[in-house]
Amino acid sequence: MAQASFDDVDLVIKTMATTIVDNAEYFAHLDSIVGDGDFGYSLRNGFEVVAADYDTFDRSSVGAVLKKIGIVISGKVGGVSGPIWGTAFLRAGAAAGDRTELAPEDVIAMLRAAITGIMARGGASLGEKTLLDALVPATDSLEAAIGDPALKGDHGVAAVQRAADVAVKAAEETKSMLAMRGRAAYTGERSIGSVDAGATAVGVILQAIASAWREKYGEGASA
Amino acid sequence: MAQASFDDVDLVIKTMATTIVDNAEYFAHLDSIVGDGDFGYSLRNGFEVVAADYDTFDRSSVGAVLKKIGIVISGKVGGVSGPIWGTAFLRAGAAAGDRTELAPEDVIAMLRAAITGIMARGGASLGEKTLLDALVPATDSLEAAIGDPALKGDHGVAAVQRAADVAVKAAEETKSMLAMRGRAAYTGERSIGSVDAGATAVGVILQAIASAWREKYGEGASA
Amino acid sequence: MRKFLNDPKKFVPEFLEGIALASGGSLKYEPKYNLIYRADMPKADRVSIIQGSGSGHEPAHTMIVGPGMLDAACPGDVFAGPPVEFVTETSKLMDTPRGVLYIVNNYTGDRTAWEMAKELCEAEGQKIGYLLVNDDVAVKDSTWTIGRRGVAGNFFVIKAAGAMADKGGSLEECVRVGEKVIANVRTMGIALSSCTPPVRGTPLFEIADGEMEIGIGIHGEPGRQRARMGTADEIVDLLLNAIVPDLPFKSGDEVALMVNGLGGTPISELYLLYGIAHKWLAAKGISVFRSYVGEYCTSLEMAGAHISLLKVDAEIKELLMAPAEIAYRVF
Amino acid sequence: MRKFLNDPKKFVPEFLEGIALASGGSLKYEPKYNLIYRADMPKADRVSIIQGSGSGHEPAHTMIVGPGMLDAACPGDVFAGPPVEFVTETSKLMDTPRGVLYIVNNYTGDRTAWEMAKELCEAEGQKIGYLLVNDDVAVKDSTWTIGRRGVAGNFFVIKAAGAMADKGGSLEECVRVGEKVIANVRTMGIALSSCTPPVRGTPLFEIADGEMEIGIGIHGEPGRQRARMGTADEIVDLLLNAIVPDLPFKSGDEVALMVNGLGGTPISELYLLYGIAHKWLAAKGISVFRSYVGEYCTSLEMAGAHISLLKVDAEIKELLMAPAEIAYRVF
Ligand SMILES: Nc1ncnc2c1ncn2[C@@H]1O[C@H](COP(=O)(O)OP(=O)(O)O)[C@@H](O)[C@H]1O
Ligand SMILES: Nc1ncnc2c1ncn2[C@@H]1O[C@H](COP(=O)(O)OP(=O)(O)O)[C@@H](O)[C@H]1O
Ligand SMILES: [Mg+2]
Ligand SMILES: [Mg+2]
Ligand SMILES: [Mg+2]
Ligand SMILES: [Mg+2]
Repeated sequence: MAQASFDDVDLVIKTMATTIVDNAEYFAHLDSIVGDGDFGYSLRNGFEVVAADYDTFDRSSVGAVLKKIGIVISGKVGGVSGPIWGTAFLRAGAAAGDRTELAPEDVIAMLRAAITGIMARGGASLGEKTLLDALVPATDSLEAAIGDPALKGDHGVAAVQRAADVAVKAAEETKSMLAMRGRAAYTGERSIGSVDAGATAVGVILQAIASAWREKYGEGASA
Repeated sequence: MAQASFDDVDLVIKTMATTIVDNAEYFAHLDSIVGDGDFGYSLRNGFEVVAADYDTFDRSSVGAVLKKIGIVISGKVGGVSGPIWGTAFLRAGAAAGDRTELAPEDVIAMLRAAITGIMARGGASLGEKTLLDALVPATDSLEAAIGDPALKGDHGVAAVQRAADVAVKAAEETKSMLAMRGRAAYTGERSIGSVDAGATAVGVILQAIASAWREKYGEGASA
Repeated sequence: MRKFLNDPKKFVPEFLEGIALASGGSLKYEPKYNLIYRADMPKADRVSIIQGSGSGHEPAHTMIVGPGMLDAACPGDVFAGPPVEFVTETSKLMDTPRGVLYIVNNYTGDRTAWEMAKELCEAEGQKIGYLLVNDDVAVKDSTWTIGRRGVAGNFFVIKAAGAMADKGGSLEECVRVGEKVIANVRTMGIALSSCTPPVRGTPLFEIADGEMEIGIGIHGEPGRQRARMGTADEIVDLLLNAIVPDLPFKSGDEVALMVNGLGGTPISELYLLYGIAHKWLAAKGISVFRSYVGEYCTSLEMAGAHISLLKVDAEIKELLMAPAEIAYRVF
Repeated sequence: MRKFLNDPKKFVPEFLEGIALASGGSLKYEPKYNLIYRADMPKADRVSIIQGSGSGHEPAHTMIVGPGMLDAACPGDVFAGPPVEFVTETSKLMDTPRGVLYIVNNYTGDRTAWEMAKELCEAEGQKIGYLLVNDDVAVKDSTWTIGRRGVAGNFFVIKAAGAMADKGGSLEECVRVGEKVIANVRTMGIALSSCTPPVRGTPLFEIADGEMEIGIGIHGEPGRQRARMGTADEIVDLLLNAIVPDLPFKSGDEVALMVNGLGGTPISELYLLYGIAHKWLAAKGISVFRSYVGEYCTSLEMAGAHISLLKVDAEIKELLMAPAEIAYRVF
């Protein structure tokens, strides 16, 4: 896989932000089944600012822009999601540092830093029915793809798609889990049978990123 | 028409009391259309005591028993209906005095006294969509029947039935009236189109009395 | 029915018993006549103030018994004024040489009961004062001679008369300040849902989602007009445009502003309405002396609100600010 | 949606503005960070007390800012704790050399925001105290490590800490009495209907008429069990049988007894529950020192109630009885 340029960073973040804004109601609905129904709306409070103001952010480095996003999210998003997503961006930004291009290994290091931050902030482990249950397997898949000779030479289009598919499948599998974190945990056994809102959101966002990536770099793409 | 004995007074009052108890929900429902839905329940609070305790009441005279009922109603029935119905019984009782039998003329005098009392207490006139709009025409009909040679010799069975029919028809006609009294009046024009609860109750009660009267004195009755 | 109830017919006695138990002994409950009364009243040197109306309007009026407010309350069933006998018993229980003040809301049922009781008690030598509250501007220019309803403004009448009684005012002085408040208070309400009397078990009427009932009564009696649901701004504008020209309230006036919840509307929404009303009045040069936001006179669990305006002068201000202590307190 | 609203997204700022306007200048509203704060605070010689949690629980916590209670509150959106930035700004605004006390309800979202803020503010040299309220016995013996929720008992914690701050207590003393209250307060709730967050526009879940949700949260999160609707007697029995053995409360104990409405239940029903609970406790030898009946911590317009019991000693009694004055008052 090739280096990702700053254009690619812009693309990923903008895709993520608009996907979150467009799916706010859907995500909130998922959170209402055994949670309190605010998840999508809370995230939107932050990402609509990211979407609107992105072009004004300091983009001197990947670290700078991700930290700025982390601050916006912490400042605008309430509930669990503000500290969780805010921390994820701050940690990923710290891992990226002053790079202006990212090697595939850098992306993996950033995702791992984000995951560690989420775990530290919220105290959750894998299997507790949170967004980690989609984010971690997707990251694992992406990492495995880096060394996969079959996926070379396509700018990571297949690798990203595979990670997104893993996330969607993993999110679906949260259905059978007992919620141990967040408000859904209060419902105990009744949380079994519905997917986790955060994990599902990760799947939806990664699919949107995979599509955008394919449009830019896939066969028949203009670029 | 013949004299009414104390047995007949007992019959009329007991019929009235059980009819009110049995129709409480229906009467309350009628009151809910443009009123506040308590009418039948309020009346029941008093008449269920009348029904239960009637045999313990002082029945040394018609006046005594009606006054007692007036006191029970005033003591137990709230809303407009307590003072209105309570006053009606007190005034009818005063008109009956220490009689123990009632001539048809006595019954008319008692009804007129009740009507005057209701008007004094509630300030309503005819045509203002209250129970007066059934009670007054029924009383008029009964009075007219007293002099009617065609209705002689059947213990008033036909006369009472005719009065009850007049009450039902008059109650039906309250539909087109604008409510000027009670809570229904607050709805203004919207009160037009539904019958008055109090007037309808008068019709239902008089029909029950007419049936009881026929059962006792009509052709084929055991007595 | 989404209600905490045992036997629906015992709804009123059971909550009255709760009021007395919650009072720590300062209030007593008399089950025979459904009375809630101050354990330390009557007093020979103080006017007693009593009220009795339908239940279902809580905290009015059974939960506003206490120092500085009512001395006793005799509720009827839900939405039915009390039987005359309850009233005469209350009057006798609170009898004092200084006199007993009846504060009556203007409904036929309430009036007939209280006027009968007044006759009966005066005949027995009681000194009685009588105030008729009729603040609801929704009932306007009507041919129905009973006149306007008493609604949320009742709270101010009781507060002022209670403070005057506490100051040692005579029955005549209590009546005078009560009449002054009545002359200067105006109210109008709007409902967003119906309500369910416990004995009945079903809603009194239906308001579809997206509709509102303008000029609602507090007994579930429908208002004067059904309309498409408006924004909070539109609703405040509609209510104040009915209330303000009625007195009229004018630029330079000082007012007490009440936003009263009808039972099912959360206090957050009442404060939202309050803010809009406050700014609306300020724009007209009318300034708020004191605010009242919460539930004062409800209609069971109805969603909706009243706005009340009371024009204040120095005397009314002092009476409103005087201390009072009632069951329906916060601390 | 049967709500008084303009733009649903402006629901929180609009009601906050109403609170400030209704306060007559004693409270201020800072729109940038959604703050409500006392105009006369902070003071150099008094601990400041602040809270911030999701909106939709009014009067908690934005309407209980005032002398003797909170000095500032920073709400998030409906059912979402405030963003960290709101918290740090509130903390800085109320900074005093005596220290700032954070009273936090035990939810992941609230905790993470307040713990992040504590780190940040301590790093800038602020003296911070921290109390975690977790009174809801419905969340019991759980494997989910976040532990019990903070619900209606929060009111008592604020009242006690606020009174201690008013007495001139140090930050440590405020923390000590707050922890004592937390150790002695237990709550459980029941819902009879769902609720509708304004931005969402539809009910969060459905409870059929004739059903009840036992152990409800205050964010519309379902409880632990759905059951057939019970009588008021059965419901009180069920709640007290969960609450009383948990501490446990024992014969001879004195308690503060709160019946808290969830927003859509009329106060008459709350008093009805109160009476039953009072007698239930009396039969077990537990006596009520002081009653609290009304809305303290709601869930928008949800029909339902919490029962809270606080075991009191001489110190807690004195703190509960101390004067306080908040937006959500009656007079
Ligand atoms: N402790 C936690 N650590 C990581 N993720 C969590 C945690 N708790 C909840 N989540 C995730 O956050 C989502 C809910 O977010 P949100 O609705 O904003 O939180 P809440 O309403 O509980 O404050 C869940 O679907 C889950 O994926
Ligand atoms: N002023 C009045 N005079 C006579 N009858 C009246 C008057 N007002 C109402 N009514 C009658 O009483 C009935 C309603 O009684 P009720 O429901 O007990 O009164 P409310 O709920 O208005 O106090 C009406 O249907 C009408 O027939
Ligand atoms: Mg949530
Ligand atoms: Mg009626
Ligand atoms: Mg009535
Ligand atoms: Mg939330």
